Amino acid sequence: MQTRRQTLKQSAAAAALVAGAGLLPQHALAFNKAAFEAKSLHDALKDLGVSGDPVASADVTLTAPDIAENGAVVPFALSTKLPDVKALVLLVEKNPNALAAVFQVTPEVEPNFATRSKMGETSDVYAVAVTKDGKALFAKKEVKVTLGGCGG
Amino acid sequence: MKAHQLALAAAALGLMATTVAWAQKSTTEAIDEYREMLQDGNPAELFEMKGEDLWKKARGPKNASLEKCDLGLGAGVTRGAFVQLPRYFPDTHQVQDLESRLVTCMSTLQGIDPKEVVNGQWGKGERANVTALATWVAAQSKGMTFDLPQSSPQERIAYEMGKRAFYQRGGSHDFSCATCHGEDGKRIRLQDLPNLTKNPGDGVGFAAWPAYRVSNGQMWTMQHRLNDCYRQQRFPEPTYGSAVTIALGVYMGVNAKGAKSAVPAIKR
Amino acid sequence: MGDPMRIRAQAKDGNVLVRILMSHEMESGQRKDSSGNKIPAWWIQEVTAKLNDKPVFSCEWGPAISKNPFLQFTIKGGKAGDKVSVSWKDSKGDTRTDEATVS
Amino acid sequence: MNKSTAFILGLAAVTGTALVGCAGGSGAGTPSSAELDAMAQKMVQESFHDKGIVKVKEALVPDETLRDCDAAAVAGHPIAAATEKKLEAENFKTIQWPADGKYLGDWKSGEKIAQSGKGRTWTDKADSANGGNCYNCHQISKEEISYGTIGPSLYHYARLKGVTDPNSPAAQDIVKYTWGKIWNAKAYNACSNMPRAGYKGVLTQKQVADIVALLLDPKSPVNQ
Repeated sequence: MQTRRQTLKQSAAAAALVAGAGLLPQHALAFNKAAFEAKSLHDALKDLGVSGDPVASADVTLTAPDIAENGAVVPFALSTKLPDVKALVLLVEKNPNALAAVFQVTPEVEPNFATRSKMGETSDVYAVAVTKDGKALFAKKEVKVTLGGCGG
Repeated sequence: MKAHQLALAAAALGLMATTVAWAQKSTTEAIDEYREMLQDGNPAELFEMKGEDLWKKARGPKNASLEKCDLGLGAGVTRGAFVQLPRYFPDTHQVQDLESRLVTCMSTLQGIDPKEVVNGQWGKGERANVTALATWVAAQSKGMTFDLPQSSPQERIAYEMGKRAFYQRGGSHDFSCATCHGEDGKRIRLQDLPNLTKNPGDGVGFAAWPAYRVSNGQMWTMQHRLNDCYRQQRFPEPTYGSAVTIALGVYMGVNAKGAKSAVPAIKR
Repeated sequence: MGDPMRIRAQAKDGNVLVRILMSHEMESGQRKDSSGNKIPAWWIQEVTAKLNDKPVFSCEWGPAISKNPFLQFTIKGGKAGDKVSVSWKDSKGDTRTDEATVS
Repeated sequence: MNKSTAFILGLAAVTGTALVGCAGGSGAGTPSSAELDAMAQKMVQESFHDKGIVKVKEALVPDETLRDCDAAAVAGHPIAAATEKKLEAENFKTIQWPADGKYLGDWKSGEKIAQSGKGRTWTDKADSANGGNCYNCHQISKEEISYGTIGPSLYHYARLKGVTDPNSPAAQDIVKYTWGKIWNAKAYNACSNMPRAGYKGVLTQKQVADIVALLLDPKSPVNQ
């Protein structure tokens, strides 16, 4: 198992490598079929042009319920205080495809968005701020999904 | 180190009984929080918009709108009509609820065949139109209190028949409406069950439908709510607008007297 | 082209708070019909918004977004009387645009 | 669909019944309770139609236990003690005891049956396995927090009933009661809300044995 320190070191190195090689996609955040079809959190972020592992940040906020009475509709709000963010991304780790939404942070809007997503089961949910230089900073929260009564 | 872990484990065990009780309470609180988060931005508003449009638009073989429809308070009066339904209508000689009355208006004013609704499917065709219309009409009474008339003998008899239907058990599981909705403070799984033999409070029970169901993204009227209750009761299907659905509406609606209408609500 | 959106745009502290409800199935592609066949995914992929004809917002969605989607964002600047127009495009290429006046 | 009911959009409570006399609101009086009972019966029979595996004829068949108990509930008083005893005795006679003499099955399978609320609705298939619906109304194992409260908690059932070893002779009365209660709850409480799962053919003997094990097996999470 890696320590956080090691992970951080490695991701920084990886970021430097990718950026250095000029591989950072120009329009990584235009509609991105590969990212939305990726199974894992990691692959989805990679397809969005993120290099290295995401890092937890107190400057990213995810508002979500502790328990969702029904996984069909789970309300989320994402916001950030970080500068130079180009997108806020919503990911549900255990959904068949982790990526749920990508909000572009333009100069004309506040970096603060809300929507509702389906959740197949109890899972960690991530709000990820993707910076202009391809770094990912995140907040996460576990949301429990309960089933309804009567078996139907 | 080991001793320390053991002490922690023992402490955890000691706390078990209280944690269980606490976890249960906090589950309920968390679910209340979830419900609260859904209140703003209820997709029922989409159905309200569609219903208002359907009310005002000329439609059907007679190419007429529903603006002359009498929902009990005079032709075209929508505000306040919902909190007094079901009620007796002299023109049809029947006690009618909101949906069955809308079907009557669609038939008489627009020439639309009631069969299209009665034999239709939920969420499709004219039955979906009645749902949207009912959502819009009901929303015109938001915040008003339920006060169903009981002045005519028909309405009083409907109440008594509704009460009997409410308590009548049957099907493979011996369930009636009262099995789940006859007492205060009961739950099925984690769902609170309103006591419908009396006023269960503002915005719950009869005073909450039509409501948007998040589980399937559908708008449900009271007709749809009753239909699915009977399905889960293992009863046969109640016919749309049939006498038993109206009688139950009168029984629950009269019991809900004084409850504030929260319609259209958003529900699990 | 789908049913109309419900758009509420309110001026607040020098900004415009936009709340939108869209009428869409948002079929996940995970569900099966009664005969056991997978129902194909069908969802809104892109939502864009303009303030007085100037593009200000865009987002991309996967089919995980809930049926009859809700969306909220805040436009910097703007005032009562301004026009907010919102467009979506779904995975079948269907589009819809609706407009609201900031109140 | 029954054609004659298809177009009743509303409730003609007065016309079309024996009560035409008071249609004008002349104050001829309200019908008697017995007349209302008969009217409600007729209304219910006419308001439903067959759908899927659920047939009006079977679902709304007259049943003495339900009729007497429901009438008492409508009237708002408990059922008469003598009637209660008689109904309980009749229901008791319907209990089928395990053919192989084994009351306790597999608690793990019992937990699955207790969790399932499936079966016997008009959207279910005739051959689908029926669930016991137990958690809808009862707390059972501690791990499942999504439980109902219509029935009493069954957590620590064995201890509550004073059973340490379900195979001991001392436990036999409780073991039999538990089986019988699941088979036909009305044998022990005539007006119980609980279904008569065995009597109505919802659960099989094996399923009942598995639920008995869930409640009484010392290894079951219920008794931890």
